[in-house]
Amino acid sequence: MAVKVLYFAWVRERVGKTEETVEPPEGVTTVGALMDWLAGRDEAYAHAFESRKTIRAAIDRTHVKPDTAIAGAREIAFFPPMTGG
Amino acid sequence: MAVKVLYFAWVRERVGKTEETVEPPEGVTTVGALMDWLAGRDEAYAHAFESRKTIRAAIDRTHVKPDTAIAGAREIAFFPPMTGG
Amino acid sequence: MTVRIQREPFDTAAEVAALTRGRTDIGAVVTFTGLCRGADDGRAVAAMTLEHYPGMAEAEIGRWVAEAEARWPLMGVTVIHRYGRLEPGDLIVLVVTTSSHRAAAFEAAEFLMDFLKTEAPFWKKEEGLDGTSAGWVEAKDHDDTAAARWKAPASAPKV
Amino acid sequence: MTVRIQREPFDTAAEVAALTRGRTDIGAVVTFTGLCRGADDGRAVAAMTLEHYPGMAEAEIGRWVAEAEARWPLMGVTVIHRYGRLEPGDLIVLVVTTSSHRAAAFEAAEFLMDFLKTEAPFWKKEEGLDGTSAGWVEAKDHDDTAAARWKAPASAPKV
Repeated sequence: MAVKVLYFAWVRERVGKTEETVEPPEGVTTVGALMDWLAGRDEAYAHAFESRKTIRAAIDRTHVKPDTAIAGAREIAFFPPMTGG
Repeated sequence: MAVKVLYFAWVRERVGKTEETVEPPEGVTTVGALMDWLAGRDEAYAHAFESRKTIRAAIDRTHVKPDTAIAGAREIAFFPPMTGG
Repeated sequence: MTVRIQREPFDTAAEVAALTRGRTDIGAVVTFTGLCRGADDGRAVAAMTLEHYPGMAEAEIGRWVAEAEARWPLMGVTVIHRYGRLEPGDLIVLVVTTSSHRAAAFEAAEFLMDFLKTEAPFWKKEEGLDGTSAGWVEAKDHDDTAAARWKAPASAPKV
Repeated sequence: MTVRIQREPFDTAAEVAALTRGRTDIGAVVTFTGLCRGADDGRAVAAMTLEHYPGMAEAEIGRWVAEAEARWPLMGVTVIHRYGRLEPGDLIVLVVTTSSHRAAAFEAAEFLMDFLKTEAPFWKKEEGLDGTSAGWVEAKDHDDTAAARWKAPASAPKV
């Protein structure tokens, strides 16, 4: 399944790109599993996802938890806790 | 003791004046006693002070309770509960 | 602190600018503006006249602003209350609070409004639509309840 | 409801006027304005850059405004959040709430600010005074605590 992945703030800086389309293997079915898979790609991703419990995710612009299924997602975003307002 | 008394809102309307100087007899030593004495002056005052528990008082521009002594007061005001803001 | 009792309208933006201009330590500004409404408890209101106790109104509001400044780390407070005849849509009251963070600014503004409603010597008389007087507005129990929440149990601000 | 994410400054007075003009049913207007401060936790800040998630920022804030409108009897809500590079004293965020009475306007504004702080996809990066980056601002526990108070135990507004 090809899916668009977006990165923001220090996740973006560590990964080194704002977005990309990735094709995780079939066994990667949840947001958390996708983070594990991304972290294994290279050192930059490993650094970006090293404190995985801190990173928040959104599917199609709605906050989701790590155990949320990614099936059907058009856009998955990873970012640090928000600091707006 | 001569003291200036002010009236506001419907207390003012019922008494028929905004302020006056009164000389209560010696036995009138508290705010509550002053209300009792004023209420006994004539029908207009009796009407103004008929629901005495509702009426608020201030001595020298500070809220006071009915049992507050009036000795030394320069200005005593009577008015309904406030409805500003 | 700025406390003004006036017949004239006020300019909220100018009052905020007066508190914040040239400063870089203020992170939060809360304003409360109270307006005259065209109906009260379902009764049409053509206008209202606000009577006040000159001298005491300023003093009483000043005491509550001082109390707010003691309770919360505020960087400036402005309170303006109008008197005289006001029509629906007219401004009645303004509270502006500033602080480095939002909680203090919000809480102090609410605190001041609760005591303006119940302790500041102002009285509203409404006119009905036919031009006759609809009488003096009665004090509301829920305003006393709102003010009472700041008294118990300690004087420390809520988190 | 008006929700805007923009680089440009905003005019609080114009936003309030847009919500209140010609209306006589609004009795209370609360505004919250957040400003960029020149110091954060004692560290000097020359500027900050606000990054956001375009599309999600509008959607997320819109969801919280809809939630506020469901919880309180509001007559209009405006939320504006800026992004890009901001210097101390610059405006960051505006929340305006209007209602017939003050409690709803105050509570809804606090509610919206608490969720803007913790749920809206914005991230602040600060620059130190020497022009070098001082890094990303960390989320604060007390902001999560502030947001959590609206979740328990019921969704009914406080009195």
